Amino acid sequence: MTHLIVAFVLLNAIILVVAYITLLERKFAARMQSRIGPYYVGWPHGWLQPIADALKLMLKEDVVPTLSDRWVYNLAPLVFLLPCMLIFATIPFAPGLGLADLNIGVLFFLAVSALEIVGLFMGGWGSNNKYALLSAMRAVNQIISYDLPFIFAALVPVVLAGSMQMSAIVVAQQGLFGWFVFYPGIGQLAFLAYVIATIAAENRVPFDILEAESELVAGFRVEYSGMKFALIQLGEYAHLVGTSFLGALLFLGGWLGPGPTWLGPLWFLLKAVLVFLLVTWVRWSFVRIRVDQILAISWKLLLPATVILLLATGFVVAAGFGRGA
Amino acid sequence: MTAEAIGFWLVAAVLLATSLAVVLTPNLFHAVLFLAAALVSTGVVFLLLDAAFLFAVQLLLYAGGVITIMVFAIMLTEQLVGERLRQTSRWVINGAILAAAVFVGVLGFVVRSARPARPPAADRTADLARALVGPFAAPFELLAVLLVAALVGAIYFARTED
Amino acid sequence: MSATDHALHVLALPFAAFVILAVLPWLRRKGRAAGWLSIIAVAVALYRALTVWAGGGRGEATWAWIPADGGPIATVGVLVDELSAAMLVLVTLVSLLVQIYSLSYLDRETPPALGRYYTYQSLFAFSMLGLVLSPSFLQMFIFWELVGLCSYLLIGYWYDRPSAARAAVKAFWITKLGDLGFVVGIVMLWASTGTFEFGALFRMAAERTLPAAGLGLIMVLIYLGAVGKSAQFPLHVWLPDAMEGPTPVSALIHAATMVTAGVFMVTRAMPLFRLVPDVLALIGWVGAFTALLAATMACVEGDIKRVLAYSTVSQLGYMMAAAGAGAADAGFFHLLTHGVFKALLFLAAGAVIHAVGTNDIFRMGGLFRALPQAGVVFIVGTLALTGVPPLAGFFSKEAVLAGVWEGRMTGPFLMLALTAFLTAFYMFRVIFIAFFGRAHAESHPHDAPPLMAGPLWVLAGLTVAIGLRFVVAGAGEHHGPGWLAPLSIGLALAGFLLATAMYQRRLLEPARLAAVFPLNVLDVMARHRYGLDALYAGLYRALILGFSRLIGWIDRYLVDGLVNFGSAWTLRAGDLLRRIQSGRAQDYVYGVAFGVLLLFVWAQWVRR
Amino acid sequence: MGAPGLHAYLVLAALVFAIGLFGVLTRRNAIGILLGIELMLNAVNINLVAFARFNADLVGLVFTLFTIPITVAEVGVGLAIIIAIFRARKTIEADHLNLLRG
Repeated sequence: MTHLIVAFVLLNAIILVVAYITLLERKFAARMQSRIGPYYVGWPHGWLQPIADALKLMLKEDVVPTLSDRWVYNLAPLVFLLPCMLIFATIPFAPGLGLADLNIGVLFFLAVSALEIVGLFMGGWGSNNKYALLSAMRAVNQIISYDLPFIFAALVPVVLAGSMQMSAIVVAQQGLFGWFVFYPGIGQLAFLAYVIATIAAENRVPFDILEAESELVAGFRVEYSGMKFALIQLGEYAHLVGTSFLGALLFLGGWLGPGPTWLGPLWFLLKAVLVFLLVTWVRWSFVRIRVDQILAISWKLLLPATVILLLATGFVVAAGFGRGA
Repeated sequence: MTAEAIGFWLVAAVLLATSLAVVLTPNLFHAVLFLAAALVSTGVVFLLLDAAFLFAVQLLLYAGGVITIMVFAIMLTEQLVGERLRQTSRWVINGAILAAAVFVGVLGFVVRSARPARPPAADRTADLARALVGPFAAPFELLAVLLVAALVGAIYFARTED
Repeated sequence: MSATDHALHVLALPFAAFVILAVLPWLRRKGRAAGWLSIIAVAVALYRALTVWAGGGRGEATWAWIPADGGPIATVGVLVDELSAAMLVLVTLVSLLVQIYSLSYLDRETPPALGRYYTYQSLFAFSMLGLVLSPSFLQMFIFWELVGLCSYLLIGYWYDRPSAARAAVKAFWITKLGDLGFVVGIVMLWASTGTFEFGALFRMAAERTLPAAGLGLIMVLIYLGAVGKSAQFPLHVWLPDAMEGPTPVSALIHAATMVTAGVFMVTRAMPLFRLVPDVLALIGWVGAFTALLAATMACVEGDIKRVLAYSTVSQLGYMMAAAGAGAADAGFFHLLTHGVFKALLFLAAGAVIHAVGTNDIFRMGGLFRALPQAGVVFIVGTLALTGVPPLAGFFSKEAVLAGVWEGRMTGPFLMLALTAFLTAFYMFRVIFIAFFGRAHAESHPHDAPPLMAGPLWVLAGLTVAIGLRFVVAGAGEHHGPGWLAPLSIGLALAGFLLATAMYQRRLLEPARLAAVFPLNVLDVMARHRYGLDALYAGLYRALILGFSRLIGWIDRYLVDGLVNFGSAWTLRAGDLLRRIQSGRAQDYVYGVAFGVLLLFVWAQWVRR
Repeated sequence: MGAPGLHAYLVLAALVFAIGLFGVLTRRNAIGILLGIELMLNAVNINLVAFARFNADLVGLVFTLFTIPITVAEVGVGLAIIIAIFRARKTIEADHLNLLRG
């Protein structure tokens, strides 16, 4: 029973975090473009904007296209959202504070997040819209291409820590400059690869071809409106947040930080927001690149590089420089 | 009824339902989606059997890989056909009889076999890893060769004529 | 080095030449180069053979061949004694001269054909040497067949001529008839004694431990091999036809060496033949009869090579008669001298044929003037053959006649005496018709080139030299009654005079003489070769072909019918079963599923 | 009813296997057949894992770990073949793919 309560609390916390992280992004982007961003809803500085957005979406009309594959169309947001939420199941926010600290935690995260593509494709297909379908095709292309570098990059800290258990990985990063991002050479490169793969896997600019507004209107969710649209948005941002948490956990030492133990979750959140802002910074600074360039970057550059990196990590660990127990 | 029993019967029901849907639904795309559901529920069965690692592998490879490839194939062929993905069945009665006969045959073995008690759960992931680089190292390497061969073969088959 | 080592060298040299020519086509196709390789090999072999002969070393060396529990079943090796040493010299000498002679005689052949010829020649030299060196019946039989094969190949050398191809096959099959007896004989001998080896057999013969039962039959069978190979009546018919081969081949194989293998074998196995006097008597009678029969046929023959072929048959009969009379050494002596002068005669005839372009003596005439060298050596050979002292043939013929007389074989002796008369007659008949008489205007033949003349003069010289040596040293131990030498010379002279009267002086018209009563019958019969060829042909057609047709019918309708029946049903069944192979993968899955079900049933119910 | 024993898993696997076999036997579409094959392979995997679990044994797990990638490779090649066939014959109806008919 405690599990269920924890899960319920966690779910709502995540939704809250996701809601406000959208606000953060909007403010951040606005500042980058010398604007103010949302300002009027709520006081001060538009603090109620995410709540208003959610309410608006919930009240909007739910449109189902006549020629859509109705079941698939309706189920798609759920199928999309489910894995995006499940990825938080294994993330420990502080020692002992998490749903399930599985011994294969990282692998679980990767496996579940791979399911996201099914829902995405269901949405693109079920809409029976050519923009949506094209977007879904591109999504499959891009996501399976960047899944592999993402996994390899994420495996570097795993190998260094000698465990797939997330808490063990955090424990392995204790000490001054113990974070894996500070691990000489390997850590920085792996973190760079992780961020790039994250940007691509989350379909953010410059890798946002699957919802390229100028080409595909709004990508696979072009036909969605109202609550279903909200679910998809929620899923997307939840996935991004989850990936940011994972990045913070793998490379930035998770809950480790100065101060008392109860500050751990705050540190963790701060680091995750840092990773998120890194991604957002890139998003608002670059322009979109072409499909073939995206695929070429993945298969010709990122994948070989991460494989070599992983191999090098293996050698380093075999040589006795690992941090594992 | 323990929680595990509930989980098992639930998952079994889902698995069987989705499996049946895979072979019965006339829409090929739906069939693939049902297959994805069946595969995920198989993964949950693995979880029930304390094989979390295999659950992850199942999801990662099947749900990610297989479904993606399937979807691709449907897309490509459908695009070429230019018609909806209706698929029909033939000799349904014959197939049902034969499949049922095979099931009964297997069942005959199952009911006559011993019923071992369930040993206590243990984390076997590390053992699995050691087995892969220990006694099963050679098959593991061969698997890599097989995957490369399959990759090259698939590229060769599906390449465009020029 | 021991004598056996030398003998092995003699054996190995032609074999090496053969192997080189056989496996190096580019060398073989060069023709003359191949010829020189073969000639050099046989020349060195001759040198070695002379070493063996002059050295007087004797010995035997054997190696186990077919191993068995109780010692080897068969051995191979070389046996060097007086007999084989003399044969070694004869074979290598004649081979060498013939091969040199052939270079010129076959100068119109294409290089590949010439290379083939010399390949066969080398193989033949090897085989013949192996035959004479054999220490056992089995090895002898193997080489016996090898020389038979070479004879076949060389008779059929111009295989694009139908007559040559037919003659080759005929020679092969008729000698095979004898060989069949031979091989059965030696196997029976082995079955009763347990050995093929001459040494062991002779020891048993000397110790009288040889099982007597069936020995007569065995020796007759072995003798049959000699009958075939040495062209004895009634298997002599292949030898005249063998003249289809090139003349040097006739000189080497069908006069000097291979055909004497039978005589050699009988001589070699004489200790065994002595145990069965009846067989010896048979050999004597058959030999003498063969001599006479062949001589009569030679008298009416117009083809110069065939005359010489009949003459060879006749002389082989002489040798066999001597062997049959117990004077095997005399027969072997005649074999050696005959080998020299008959080779001489053939080569001289070859020179004539080469110059004139025909075998027919009636289309020659007055050739002595045009071809003095050939004429002289031909006359020397004729004198030796007819037994004119002091040439080689006189002494050996004398020895044969004496041996037969001493063997108390009056009938054969009379036949041989008559043969001596006929020999002189037909040989001088050839000389008068071909070398003297009226010359044909249209031909201007040229005498033999040096490569041909050289061997001729060497052989002529040898014929004279051997004779002179015996004049000085005295010949052999066979001294017949005092009247024998005058009788022999008288018979030869009578034949010479008759030939002179008929063909030189034209005192007697041959045709009219042939019409007189007993002669006309003989003439007709001789011209038809006593019907033997026709008999064989008839037998062949009636028996062999009939049998073959029967077998053919059985094969075509019974055996093939069965097979066709089976294949037709296989096809039909395949047609039926083909439907299973629908090409649809799912149908195969049905098959697999059914198989699995069957397996279940078997495992669940049947196996328990 | 207590915790499900080995037999429950085996029967479940057998059922899935039979369903997959049914799909393989009755589907006309080549991709449909492939889906059936996937189901059958999954049933086998369930068996392997169940045996490994109830025998406290490792081999079943290792084998499952092997079969899953092999299945993926098989699907990849199979689909490539289907695409190639489609290009050549303009159909993936298994009934029409009987070029190997005897």
